[in-house]
Amino acid sequence: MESLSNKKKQLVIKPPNFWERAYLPAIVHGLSITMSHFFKKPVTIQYPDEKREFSENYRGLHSLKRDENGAERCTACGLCALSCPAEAITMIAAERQKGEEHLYREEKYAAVYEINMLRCIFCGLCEEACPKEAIYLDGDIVQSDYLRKDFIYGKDKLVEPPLNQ
Amino acid sequence: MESLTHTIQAVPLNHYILLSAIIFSIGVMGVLLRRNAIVIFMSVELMLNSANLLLTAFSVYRGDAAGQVFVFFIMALAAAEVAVGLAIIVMIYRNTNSIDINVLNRLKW
Amino acid sequence: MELADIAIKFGLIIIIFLISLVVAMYSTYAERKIAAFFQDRVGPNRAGPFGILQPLADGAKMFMKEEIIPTNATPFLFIVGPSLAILTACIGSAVIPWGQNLVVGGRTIPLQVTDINVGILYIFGVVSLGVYGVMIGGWASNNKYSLLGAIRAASQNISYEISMGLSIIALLMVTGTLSLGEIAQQQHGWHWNVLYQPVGFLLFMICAFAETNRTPFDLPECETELVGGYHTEYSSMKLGFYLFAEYINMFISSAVMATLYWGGYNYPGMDWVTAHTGPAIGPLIGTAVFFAKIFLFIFFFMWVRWTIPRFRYDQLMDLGWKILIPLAIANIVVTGIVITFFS
Amino acid sequence: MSTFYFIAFLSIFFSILVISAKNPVHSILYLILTFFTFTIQYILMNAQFLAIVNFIVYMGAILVLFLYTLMLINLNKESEPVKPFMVKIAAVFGGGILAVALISSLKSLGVSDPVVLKNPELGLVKNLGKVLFNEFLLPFEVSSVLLLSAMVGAVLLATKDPKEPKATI
Repeated sequence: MESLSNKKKQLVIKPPNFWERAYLPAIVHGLSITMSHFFKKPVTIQYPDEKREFSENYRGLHSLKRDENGAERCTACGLCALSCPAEAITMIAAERQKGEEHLYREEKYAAVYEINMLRCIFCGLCEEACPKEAIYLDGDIVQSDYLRKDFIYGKDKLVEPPLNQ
Repeated sequence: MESLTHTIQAVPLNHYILLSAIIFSIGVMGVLLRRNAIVIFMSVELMLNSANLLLTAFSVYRGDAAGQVFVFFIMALAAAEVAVGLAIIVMIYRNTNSIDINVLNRLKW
Repeated sequence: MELADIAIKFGLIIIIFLISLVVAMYSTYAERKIAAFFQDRVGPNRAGPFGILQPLADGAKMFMKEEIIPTNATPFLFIVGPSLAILTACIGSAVIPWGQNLVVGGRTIPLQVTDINVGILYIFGVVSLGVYGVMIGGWASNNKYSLLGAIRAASQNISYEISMGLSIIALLMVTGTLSLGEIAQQQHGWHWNVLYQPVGFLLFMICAFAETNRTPFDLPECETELVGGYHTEYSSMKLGFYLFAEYINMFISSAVMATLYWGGYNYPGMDWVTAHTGPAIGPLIGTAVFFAKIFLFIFFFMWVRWTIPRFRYDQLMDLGWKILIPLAIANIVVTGIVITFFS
Repeated sequence: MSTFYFIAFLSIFFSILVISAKNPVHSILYLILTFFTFTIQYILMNAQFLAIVNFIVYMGAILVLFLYTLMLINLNKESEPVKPFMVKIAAVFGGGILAVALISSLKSLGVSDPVVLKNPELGLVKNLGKVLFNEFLLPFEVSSVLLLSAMVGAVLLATKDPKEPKATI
């Protein structure tokens, strides 16, 4: 059958001549190729010591943001948990008491906010769902650990450190 | 190495012959005792080697290099023998699935 | 023989053993580092500056590992195997001339343990014994992969010994002596044997690769086909012995190649240097040159390892029997004709 | 002097082990040791060339071939059925008779002269080579033909018959 694109090339394999069958030139060529790599700069990086820069829209570890006064933005509306396709986010809401205005921005806040990092697929839908701009995936790579329960990150790991410190 | 060889040379020729005779007899016993063709073959090698040792001793005793040259020939012969003999043993094993020489007493198939 | 001579000889033996062990140790480091460079990586760099303590860490790890002897193995032979491998690897260094005679305080110290006049044959015999370590270990493990590795090692070594011997015969026709010390002396200045025996050198080198089980010919232990080959069942320091024996073999065969074909401790302008530095320092410079050549060969071994892929088994046998042996015989014939008619 | 007797004892000891070891692989390993003692004997007689050739040819090639074949065939331990007890007795008796006959005939000769190395150059390569290539040139060439024919014969014997592909090993 005729080929449709006419791009097919007929390959003719010639039997190798004596010089080619001796394989020595091929071996020397191969040796020269590896030797050229010997002097090249290593493409690897020393990971824990030096880190490669992430791209702008890289989605890493979550962080719960604070506002300009240092109060937590999250109001425990639950939209992020709702939007999460992996169901990695759970939270328990609580009411703000008197004298806690500097800690929480609105009257309702998340007393418990947990993300299971083993479930999370880092899709970024929670970031988009959040009406208060409280959660961003702007962190680092999730650290390795030994136990499954240690991958459930609570507020202690997620909330941004206070501003003036 | 020379100083080593000068010190030990006081062994009577008889004892070399004795050693070779004993090892030769052990080789004969091996041939008679065992049924594994390869072990029998090895006993034959043992006998050949005792002859080699004796030839070398004679050569040194007489101060004549011909004995050692003969040992060289025996080694060439042994190499040839082993090559052919082991090929035969492998062939026998392929045909009978055993290298027991008692299976071979018929010599016809 | 005086006591002082014996002491010097003893010291020389100790030093050579130490050097070959240290070189083998750092060959493992060099192998990893050079492999990394060839693959655009960095290589071990955690233990000490540039990872220079890595061999010590490896050795410590080997010692700490659990010693396992499989239930169905033959325990005695299982231990004899690696011991034999490292023994045969070590004793090859006895006849290699490491340098010219050193004159210190009016005493002449030969930098060669013993100059027996069948030196090459001795090396050859030691190399041919090396296969026993592999075979005994592979058989005693009572494992099919080990046994296959052992059988491969045996047939490979026997096949390549033939062409190795034939290539040496052509060299002996040129040099006219079997003593390594004399061969090294004859190549004074620029008269290196590789200029007279290039084909012989090529054959010898290929066979050296095969005899040391280095990469294009590492079929006895090829991990992609045979798990680990003859040392599948080995662990701890016994495995370490096998790996170590390979590197010592590589060191010794590099030294033999440098002695037989690349002039040993000779280098151009040697007389001038020796006359200016005196008889105590001059030979040591020669020894340093010799070691530089050895390291170049070791580097070449590693370079080839990361360039040429492993042979298939039938290709290996074809190369040995159908190409190398006829080539070696042709080399002998041509050498004989040249010697008869042109000298 | 006592070195000889020690080594001789070792050779006899190991050669007895060769024929009495149950496992054929063990008996090959004992044979290697026996040949090694022979090599030492050659060195003691200053037959350097023979010592090295014994090393290379016997220990390095022939016994490796034996070991190779044995591993290739891969016999189980029980595959060698023992001979009847009477046959064993008869074999040992026959071998013993031979040894006794040889030894007693040797005894009647009386003590001979010690083996003294008159010419220390005797076993060196140079000397042997001269003898080999002058007096024994024809046998040498004939032995090369022997080796060649043995090689061809071995290859011919061991290759599988192409008409019978069912041969298995």
